[in-house]
Amino acid sequence: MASKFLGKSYKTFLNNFVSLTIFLFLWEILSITISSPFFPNPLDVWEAFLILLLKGDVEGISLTTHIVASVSRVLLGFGLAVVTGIPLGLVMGLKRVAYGSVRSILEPLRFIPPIAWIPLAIILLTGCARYMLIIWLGAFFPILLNTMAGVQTVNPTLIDVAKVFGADKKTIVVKTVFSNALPEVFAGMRIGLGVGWMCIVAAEMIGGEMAGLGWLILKYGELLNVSGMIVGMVLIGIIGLLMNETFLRVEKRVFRWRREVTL
Amino acid sequence: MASKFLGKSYKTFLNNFVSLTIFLFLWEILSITISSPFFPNPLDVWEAFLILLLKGDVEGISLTTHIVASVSRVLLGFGLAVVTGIPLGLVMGLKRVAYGSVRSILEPLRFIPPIAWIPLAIILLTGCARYMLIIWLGAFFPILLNTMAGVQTVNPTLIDVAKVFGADKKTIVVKTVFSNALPEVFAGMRIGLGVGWMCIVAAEMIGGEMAGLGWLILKYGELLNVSGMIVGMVLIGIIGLLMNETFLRVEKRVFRWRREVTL
Amino acid sequence: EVKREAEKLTPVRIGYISTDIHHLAFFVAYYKGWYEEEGIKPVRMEYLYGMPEMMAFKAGELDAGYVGIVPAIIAKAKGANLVVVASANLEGSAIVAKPEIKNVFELDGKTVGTPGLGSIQDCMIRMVEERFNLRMNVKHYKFSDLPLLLGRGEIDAYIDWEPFCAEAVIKKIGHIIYTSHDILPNHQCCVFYVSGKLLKEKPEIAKKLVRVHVKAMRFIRENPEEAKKIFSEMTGKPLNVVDECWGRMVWDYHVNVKSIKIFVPFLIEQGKVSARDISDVDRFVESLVNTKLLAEVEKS
Amino acid sequence: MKYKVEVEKVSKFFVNPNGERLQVLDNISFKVYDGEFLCFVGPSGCGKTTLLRIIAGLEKPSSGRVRVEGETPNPKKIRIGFVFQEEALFPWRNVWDNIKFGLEVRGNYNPKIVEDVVRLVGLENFKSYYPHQLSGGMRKRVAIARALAVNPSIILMDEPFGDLDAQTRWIMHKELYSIHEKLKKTTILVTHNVEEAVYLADRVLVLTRRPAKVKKEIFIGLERPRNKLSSQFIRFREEIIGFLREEVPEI
Amino acid sequence: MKYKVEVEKVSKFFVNPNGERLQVLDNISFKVYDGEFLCFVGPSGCGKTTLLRIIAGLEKPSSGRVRVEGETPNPKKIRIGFVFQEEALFPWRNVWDNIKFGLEVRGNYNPKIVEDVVRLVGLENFKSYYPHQLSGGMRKRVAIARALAVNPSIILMDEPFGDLDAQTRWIMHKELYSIHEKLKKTTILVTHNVEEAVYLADRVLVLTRRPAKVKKEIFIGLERPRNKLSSQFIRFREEIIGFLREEVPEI
Ligand SMILES: Nc1ncnc2c1ncn2[C@@H]1O[C@H](COP(=O)(O)OP(=O)(O)OP(=O)(O)O)[C@@H](O)[C@H]1O
Ligand SMILES: Nc1ncnc2c1ncn2[C@@H]1O[C@H](COP(=O)(O)OP(=O)(O)OP(=O)(O)O)[C@@H](O)[C@H]1O
Ligand SMILES: [Mg+2]
Ligand SMILES: [Mg+2]
Repeated sequence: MASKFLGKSYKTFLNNFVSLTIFLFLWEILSITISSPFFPNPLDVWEAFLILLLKGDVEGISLTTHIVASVSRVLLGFGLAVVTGIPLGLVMGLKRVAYGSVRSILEPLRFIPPIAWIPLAIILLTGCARYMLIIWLGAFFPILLNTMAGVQTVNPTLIDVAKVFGADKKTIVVKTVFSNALPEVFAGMRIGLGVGWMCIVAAEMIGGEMAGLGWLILKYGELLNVSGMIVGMVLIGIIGLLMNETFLRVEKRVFRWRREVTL
Repeated sequence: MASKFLGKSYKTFLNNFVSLTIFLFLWEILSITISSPFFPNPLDVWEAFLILLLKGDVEGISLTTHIVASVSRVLLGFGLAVVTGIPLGLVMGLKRVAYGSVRSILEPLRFIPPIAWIPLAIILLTGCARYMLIIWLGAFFPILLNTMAGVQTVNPTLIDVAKVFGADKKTIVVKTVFSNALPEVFAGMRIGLGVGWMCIVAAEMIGGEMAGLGWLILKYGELLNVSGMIVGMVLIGIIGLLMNETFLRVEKRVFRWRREVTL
Repeated sequence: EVKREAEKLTPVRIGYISTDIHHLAFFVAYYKGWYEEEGIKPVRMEYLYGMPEMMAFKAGELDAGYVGIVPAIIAKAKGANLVVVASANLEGSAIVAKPEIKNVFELDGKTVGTPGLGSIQDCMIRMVEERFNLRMNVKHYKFSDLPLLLGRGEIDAYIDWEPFCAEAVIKKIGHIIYTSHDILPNHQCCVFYVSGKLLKEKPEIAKKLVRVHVKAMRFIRENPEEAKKIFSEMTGKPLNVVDECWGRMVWDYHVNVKSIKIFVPFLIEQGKVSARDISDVDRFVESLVNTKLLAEVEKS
Repeated sequence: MKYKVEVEKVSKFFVNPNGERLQVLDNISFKVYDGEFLCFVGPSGCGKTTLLRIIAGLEKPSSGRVRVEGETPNPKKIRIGFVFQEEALFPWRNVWDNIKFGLEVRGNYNPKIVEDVVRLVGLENFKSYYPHQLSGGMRKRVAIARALAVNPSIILMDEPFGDLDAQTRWIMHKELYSIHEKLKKTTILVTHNVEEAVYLADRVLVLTRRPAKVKKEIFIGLERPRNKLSSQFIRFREEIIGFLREEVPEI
Repeated sequence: MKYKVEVEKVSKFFVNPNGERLQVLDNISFKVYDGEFLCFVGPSGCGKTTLLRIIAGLEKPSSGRVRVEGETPNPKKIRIGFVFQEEALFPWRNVWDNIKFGLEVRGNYNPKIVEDVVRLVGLENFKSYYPHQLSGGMRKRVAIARALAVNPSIILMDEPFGDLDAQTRWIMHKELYSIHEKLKKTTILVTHNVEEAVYLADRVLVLTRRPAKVKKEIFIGLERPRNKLSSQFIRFREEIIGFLREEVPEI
């Protein structure tokens, strides 16, 4: 078993390596055909990365500082979104009336771009709460909507099972509805994390603090330093990937019971 | 039946009216307590809206032009995301190897903020394709991930049914896997539409063209005209709401077969 | 007949920043229809700040435009083929502080906001620090958010371009304690540029553009009240805000090359442009600035 | 209390997909004694499941009233053991965790009890299997075990033995019978197997076709354990089959 | 071709949740004649469903080989009618659309055919109902109708009549019997009801407990239609029950 597993993960690794190589190759080709000083090739980016890693950014702020700043902001906002989105999603998925009644407030909020919130965030909040608001706005709705959708997929007979055992509403929700919706909730959390991370640049546009990967991108943007921007983008991407992998690991453990769907 | 239905929608309307009133009331209270020259009360916003509606924006561009510009950009980008996200989600949901092999490219992309793409969009694309790229980036991944998650919820026995009837892979995918995943696909599309709409400000930051609700918000931001910004936000929200309602209508028709989950 | 007239016009894509009063010459010329008089159909290309405009320029989407000298330097250093043909304004930035702070020396140890690393304002606040040996806590924000932040008491002062300093004064959030005139008199701020391609292939069009620019600049000097109204009408900035900042701009179309030669080394020193791209400052500035057309226009 | 369950003039309507009303139960009345073993038999689709669900409090009657222990049915107050006709295992719980579910909900989980019922249904070697790894009959046995684990005061079973082979079914009959003998729990069983009904029940209610009424009430006054080959047994069986035959829809 | 199905030395292993191998089929061999009606009986969990799935090509044997019409089982080439043991209706399709599914896939949908099988299973009044609005027996009948609608050349049924009352079951038996008489389709039926097996089958295979082998092969050489009360019939029944009793797991 173990060796088979290793073999599989080795193959996945190889496949990823191959597709990455192809990707970098295409990029190189593109940069040659375009040949714009604003479109760097992979090597320029690598150089910019090394400089950033060894010397810090133009203002001397180290990469770690930037990463820690952004990650902590996103995790706080995302955490808030999880804590608010899942329970609300359960409630609104089960009580469609509740959802129906606040739809005219909730739904419009969902579409308002994070950048548009910046002035209000500045006026109404301070410090970390501002970042959290903006990241929360991104992460909350995917979690909410997926939880609501997941609630609807429960087999009603399973709810009946819980009911005849005298389960109260809380138990029913936790042990049947929620357990059943968990795969979709996880999908929602992964989407939400992505969108939350996506809002980091918008959030860090608020400015004021000098660290953060989003801020790094904006800063390099002002200097028209596209290599530096791409370093920021890749870093954001890689950190996102790592968070995603963590999620997938957890999912793999939690959803062991699933039959894999194959054709 | 009909009267009962009317009664229900009337009640929903009333509930929404009440919650909106409460919302506006709280806003008024807040604006009184804060009393910042930058924090408008609902009346200021209403006034700003009327001016915008009757005279157009500061550059005389009419509201319709802004709305048409943004909506068409978002719909194009969103359409592209639907067309790419659903088939890819089906393929990757069914062939986990395929997903595994490109994960290291695909997943990082998902986390890179739309604003960070602006320089590359400007360098690599032109015209409407730029807006589409940025909105696509927002809408694609929720659709992709939800489709993938939806694929996994199919009851494998139903696939077996199709198989013993001699269905080929295409038929199996269309008639069982996809039909089954449809509710989640719809949820993904609704999330994707939201995120896509959210990217409109980032997209319109590209500048160059003078119409678009996102651009309107940015411009009012420069004028420190928070009332005007809120008008833009509310408009974006309301258009989002309308698109969402359309979706919900369609879902209601398509998913008539669902047993509603209640406690 | 009018239609046929319009068809004959040559379209020229002109970039500018949406509510930057420094680009007033464009607004005036456009408003007055002076481009059309020269047989040019101006295509408005509006941007939020310098970076996207320079990117779009590099992508070949602009023939000419207005931009801050610093973004122009950075873009040129990166190989963008732009040529500065005239000045759009001199000076035009200021330090706004909350009421308690009376002068620039009190900024020591205080939090001061700037509209970003790539802005001329960031350069200038560093010059102030150096000159008076102050230690400020400099922070970057989005240019239009600075007045909000001062109002919230989150920063003690900020340096910004107009009319974003005037906003704070009008809203009585802060007052001007130091202007860019005090920092470096008559320094170059925004410029009018054309693409090298246009200059080479259609010099007559470039010349017409310069002529319109000069005409607009003269108009601004001679009819300030009307120019203010035009700006206010076209951008939506209230007239009292425009009034407030008016005196802090110098409407001179002559490029202040000397000040550019001060900025370039400073930018290199700060790591904002790479010394690799600018080996010789004088040669660089020579290739950046070309006032030949301006001289011709002035003569005629 | 003499009666455990009282069903009084209960009717039930559903709304069909065309928006019309479909009557399923027609003014049905009967009583179940405390400790009685009652069987329902009736044609497919007549309303047996619906009736059971109403007694368990999962569904409200459209008219009439139901009393369990003198009160409106409420599973929070009475311990019910319900075996559903359809698949009703939690796919994310393995055999053991499925069986312990009821105990978990009632807050008195005890591995000893689970161990016992697992043995009862013969799944000692399958404790860690997930439902999709079990055969149809095994899944049904898990559902039975889960219902019995909570030590119910009333047992409601909807075709619990349909997927079982004759021998396993036979063993389950004996187990159910001995549980009933020992603890005298009120039990209502829906079955299509008349032999099963006659073997287990104190009384068999034959229902008419939809909308269901009670067509006939048959007291099985045979000594226990009953002999399936005795002539009395066969007579009861044939009698009930006869009634059922009258009710069969004309296919 | 004499044999429709050939099963040669087939074994099947599953991996259980602890990572161990569970053997389900043990080197099993048998042949099914073209046009034969074959029944499997065997204890719960012995491997009947697995065997049927292997014949239908839904599962691969771990060793040995299976031939259907001389080739590796492939539902794309042979028209199979499969009635699954578990619920297998599409919840998003109503009765009519569920039944037409097979025809749709095969590209020869014809409302006439659907109308016929709907009548066959007695659901004329329920065409527009969704599965969750049907009773357990009705759902099973929809599944049977769906399998028969495609005019299969081989019919595989896994406990199709378990949820039906005796009368409906009886009618379905007669229908299945007459379909078989008329069209001589090869049919393999898994059942726990020995009487059903003796009534319908040309031959009954009694399987051992897991891992399944063929314990006994009984040719039912009775004239059709068969009389369930004839002494020969009862003798066959008792014989098979006797074999089964030997195989029951010790619960
Ligand atoms: N995917 C699987 N993983 C592990 N074990 C499995 C799997 N599928 C089936 N089994 C095991 O195979 C054995 C036989 O299952 P099968 O469904 O073939 O039995 P059956 O004869 O149809 O029983 P029943 O009459 O109860 O339906 C069972 O013990 C079951 O636990
Ligand atoms: N939610 C519903 N909506 C509409 N009709 C329903 C609904 N639930 C049940 N029915 C109908 O009620 C009738 C009785 O169903 P019920 O499940 O009680 O039958 P049953 O006696 O248990 O049958 P079986 O023996 O086949 O399980 C059926 O005709 C069914 O179509
Ligand atoms: Mg039933
Ligand atoms: Mg089976």
